[in-house]
Amino acid sequence: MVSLTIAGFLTLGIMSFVYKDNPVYKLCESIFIGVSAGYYFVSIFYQSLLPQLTDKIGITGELSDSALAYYRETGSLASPQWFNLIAAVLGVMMLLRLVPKIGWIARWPLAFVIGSTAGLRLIGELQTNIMAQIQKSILPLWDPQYIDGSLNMAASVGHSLTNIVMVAGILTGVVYFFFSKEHKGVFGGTAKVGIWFLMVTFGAAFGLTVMSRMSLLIGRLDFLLRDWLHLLG
Amino acid sequence: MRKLFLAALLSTFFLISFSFVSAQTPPAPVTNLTAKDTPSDKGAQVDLSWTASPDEQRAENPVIGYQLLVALSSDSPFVAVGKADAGASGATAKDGLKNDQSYYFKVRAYAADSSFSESEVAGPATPTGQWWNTQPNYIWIFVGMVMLVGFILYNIRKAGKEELYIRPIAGINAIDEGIGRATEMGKPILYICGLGDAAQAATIAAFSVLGRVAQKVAQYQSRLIVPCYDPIVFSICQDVVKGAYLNAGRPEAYNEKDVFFVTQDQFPYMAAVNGIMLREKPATNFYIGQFYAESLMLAETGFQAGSIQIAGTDQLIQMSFFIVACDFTLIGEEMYAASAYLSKEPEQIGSIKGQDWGKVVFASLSLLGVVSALLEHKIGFFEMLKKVLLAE
Amino acid sequence: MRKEIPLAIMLVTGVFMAVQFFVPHEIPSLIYTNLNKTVQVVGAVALVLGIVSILSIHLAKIGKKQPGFGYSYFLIVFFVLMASSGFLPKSLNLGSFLGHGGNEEGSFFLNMYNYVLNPVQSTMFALLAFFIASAAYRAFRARSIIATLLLLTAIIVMLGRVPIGPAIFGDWIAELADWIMAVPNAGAKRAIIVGVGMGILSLSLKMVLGIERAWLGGGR
Amino acid sequence: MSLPETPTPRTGQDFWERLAQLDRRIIFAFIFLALAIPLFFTIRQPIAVSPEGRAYFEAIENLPAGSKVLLSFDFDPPSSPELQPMAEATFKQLLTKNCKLVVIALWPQGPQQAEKALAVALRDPQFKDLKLEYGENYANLGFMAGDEVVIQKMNSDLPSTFPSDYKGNATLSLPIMQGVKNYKNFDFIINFSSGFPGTREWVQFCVDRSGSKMIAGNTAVQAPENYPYVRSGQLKGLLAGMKGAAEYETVVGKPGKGVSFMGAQSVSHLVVILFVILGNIAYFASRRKK
Repeated sequence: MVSLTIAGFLTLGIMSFVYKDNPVYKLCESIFIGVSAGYYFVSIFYQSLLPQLTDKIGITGELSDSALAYYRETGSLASPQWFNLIAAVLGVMMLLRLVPKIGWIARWPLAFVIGSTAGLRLIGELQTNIMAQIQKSILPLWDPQYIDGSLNMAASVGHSLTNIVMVAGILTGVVYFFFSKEHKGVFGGTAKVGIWFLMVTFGAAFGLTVMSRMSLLIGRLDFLLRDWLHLLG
Repeated sequence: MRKLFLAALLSTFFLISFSFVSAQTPPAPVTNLTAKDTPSDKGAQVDLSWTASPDEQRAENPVIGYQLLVALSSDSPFVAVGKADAGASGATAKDGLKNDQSYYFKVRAYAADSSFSESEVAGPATPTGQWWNTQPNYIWIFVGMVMLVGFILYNIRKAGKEELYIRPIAGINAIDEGIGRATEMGKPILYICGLGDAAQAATIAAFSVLGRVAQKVAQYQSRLIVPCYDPIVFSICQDVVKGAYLNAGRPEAYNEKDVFFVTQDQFPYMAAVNGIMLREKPATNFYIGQFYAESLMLAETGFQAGSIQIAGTDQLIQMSFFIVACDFTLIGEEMYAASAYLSKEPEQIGSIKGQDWGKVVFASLSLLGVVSALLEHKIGFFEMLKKVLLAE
Repeated sequence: MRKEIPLAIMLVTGVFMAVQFFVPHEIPSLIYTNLNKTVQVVGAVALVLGIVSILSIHLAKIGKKQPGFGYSYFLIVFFVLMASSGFLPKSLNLGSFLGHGGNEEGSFFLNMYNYVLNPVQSTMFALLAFFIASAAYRAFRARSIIATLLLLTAIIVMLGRVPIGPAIFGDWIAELADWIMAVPNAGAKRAIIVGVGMGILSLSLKMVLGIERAWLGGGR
Repeated sequence: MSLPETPTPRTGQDFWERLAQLDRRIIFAFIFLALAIPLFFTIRQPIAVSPEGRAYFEAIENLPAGSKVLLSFDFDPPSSPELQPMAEATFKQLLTKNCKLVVIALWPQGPQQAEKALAVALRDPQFKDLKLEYGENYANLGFMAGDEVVIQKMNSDLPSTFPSDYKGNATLSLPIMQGVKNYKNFDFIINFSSGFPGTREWVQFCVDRSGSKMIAGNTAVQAPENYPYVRSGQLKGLLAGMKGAAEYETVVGKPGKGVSFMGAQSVSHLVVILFVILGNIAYFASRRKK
């Protein structure tokens, strides 16, 4: 019950922010940041540092994510220890940032982390976004629909129109993002149509999100009014 | 009555004898069994293929499944290494196989009553891991990579020799105006690198825009506040801002405490940034990088604080919030182009040109596809014409 | 040397990660899994640096008695409380309200997470319901063609999503919302995705090749 | 890209100009009331039931009385406004059919969500006389880390995957778990999910491999990705977000949280739209003056 009250007051304290910045919000903010930083400090120790260096999740002794991934990949649990050593050494190099004179050595682990991730994303982007989009963008402008073996005009025109609008959206949008040519004349006009399509996309994304944001506030109100204050049945 | 009894007796006898007989007729074995090392794999797997037993179709006691058997030589005892359902004409044997060891295989066809028959021995097959994936989709991705990387590298080289044209990017002016406004008003600039990690392209773009902003701020002697979400991004931001002050010739003006870490937790981080906005009242806010749900909260609080806001992200949904609530938004690729443009290095300009070539290929492939799909449907097209013209 | 070695490390790891995608053999995939290990360890150490940063800023704030320094006490106290409680032995009992040590079910650490961090997090997130409304009011004005398009699609999609929309206007509004989502929206989205894809590819490439060096600080 | 300039506030404005730059706190107050007031009433609005939602209801309705059902709670508190109403209504429908319920979770905070939903269902007056007992009629086996590997492991040996329940009892000591070895011992599986691991993993690693029958409840964002599974028959039904919960409650004929939440949604959407219209009227009126 006490814990519910604490949660209730914190909820109200944060909500008071929409009225104006005030001491209660400032207090909640400081507690919030302190608790969160402490929480991440502990959890990163138990969930990243310890398990990655020992391959086990700290106290429970369950397999860590990477050990699990390795297990899925190879079916065995053994993971060569010298990888752990490399990780530990790079970790120590990172820590050397705190020493002003040799702080530059921290760029080595940074290069390692950023380089490996960037290499991975290079391929990932190509595979999931560029190549996949090409396949999806090849659409027939005339798409006849057959119902019971005979051509159905209404359905065919509907489907074709859909495809034409889609292809137009793709091509004009690509023109808008083309940087080698100034947006003038026919090219500029096409880019303008591209902007219109982009605006429709942004409007749709905005409209679609309203519902999920309202859901979140409904959830908080439900907590305040039902769980805490018992005003709802 | 007696007739009935006799009939019952007879039918019982027939039923018994029938099932007895069928139990003694095991199904026909699979034929044409072949065993081959699985292509494009990490090894320790062998692909088996066969022609299914014709008795899968028979009404009585059909084949219900297959068992894969393996042995080290064709005459040593075979052990099970997996199974396949009826209807399958192949399977991959992998349980316990080792690389660079020859194996022999047999397939057992099982009938519903557990009777079975074995195929001829296939093999030897030696599983090995391959060093290059030759599956078609991997080849296509490789071709795509070589082409795009080629475009970009070619243009980067070309940019080193001659000047390439890039149309003016509207965001550049907005960025400079934002810095100017802060200087005039004597208020700080707030720079948010987003919630992405340091290797995300959007964050990398944020670093280069930050470098530019910090250098101008150092020249104009205003103040730059950079609260960070990711600890690695925080480390790099410190280096970037410090380096920019050094470049501007004012290393002593760099205040380490203005580039700081908050917490790696979306909403506590937001709580802190909200507080900074309302208390410091920055003249200009930059939001460049990867953003999630917090985008709208940033933009609305910044508006309330009276700041000019310039945003750039590659997150589709968040673009819509930035467009609605910020003064200027760099949409997706515009952000990358702006960051390259700001560096003023010819190589960077060349890379934008390379990207454009990629888009031309994308657009022409898509157009080509449309045309070929149209030709394929030409019969339908003519039918439509006929319908319209002859009013059928 | 301070820049060459990091750039070399970046080239080697970046090219390896890109190429390993095409290599099915198990040795690269083994290295790949273990590279991720290093990424996590370095990230964890970086967090320690971050914590040092935030604590030193608030300690300095208290030291100089800057405005609002009183709140810094709360921040530091709650950080220390939370961080140390996670390392307390499980056997330590702080009473039925606070819970026990350790970081499992019923511990002080998890209670703090459930009753302090969680509600505040959900509430911050929920504030977006207010902000989405005020942003819509402020920006959705039919000032130009593009602003009108933005406003109209947003309203149609909103109406199509809740039951009251079709109840007032008829089912066509829900169908129109679905069509907007499926057709013009999807088309323009693809253009954005392809553009972003090219940008990411080219930036990652420049990064790996050492052309993009903003992250090293200090320009050239 | 930028939208045209927002007019800057000036002194000496007339009514329309002030309306065009309304203090946003007035909007905040209206949104607050638009969401809070409908929670006290059940607003009657026609809720069109999607085929997927109806299939969800019918799948449970067609279960033989006393069936054993496995429910997986794969979400955390932020998604609870969307998923909790459907979980509560599902528990109620299952209990009226006298089903035996075994709850597990692949997300750390799933078990708490399940406890909350169960408590709401058990408080319902219609189950008062049934004397439903923990361990006999329902059980909560808690959370297990390992994502889709857990789903796979349960297919071969469920009790060893969840050796003890949420309260620390040995799983095998619970009467409801007697004779339970794997998915084959359950008549039905229900999954509530808001991401990974979730419905997609359940379909891939449980339904596809064990042939179990399954239905699912998803958040509105996640649902489109799983609709194809309903069409292919791998899922027998699917509820999508708050609207899905409202649809389900409508079919069951017992309006609950979902319907009341949906009422709040409709009112708040209308309020946003009315404000946008008001803003435009004010904008054009103040512009005509100049």
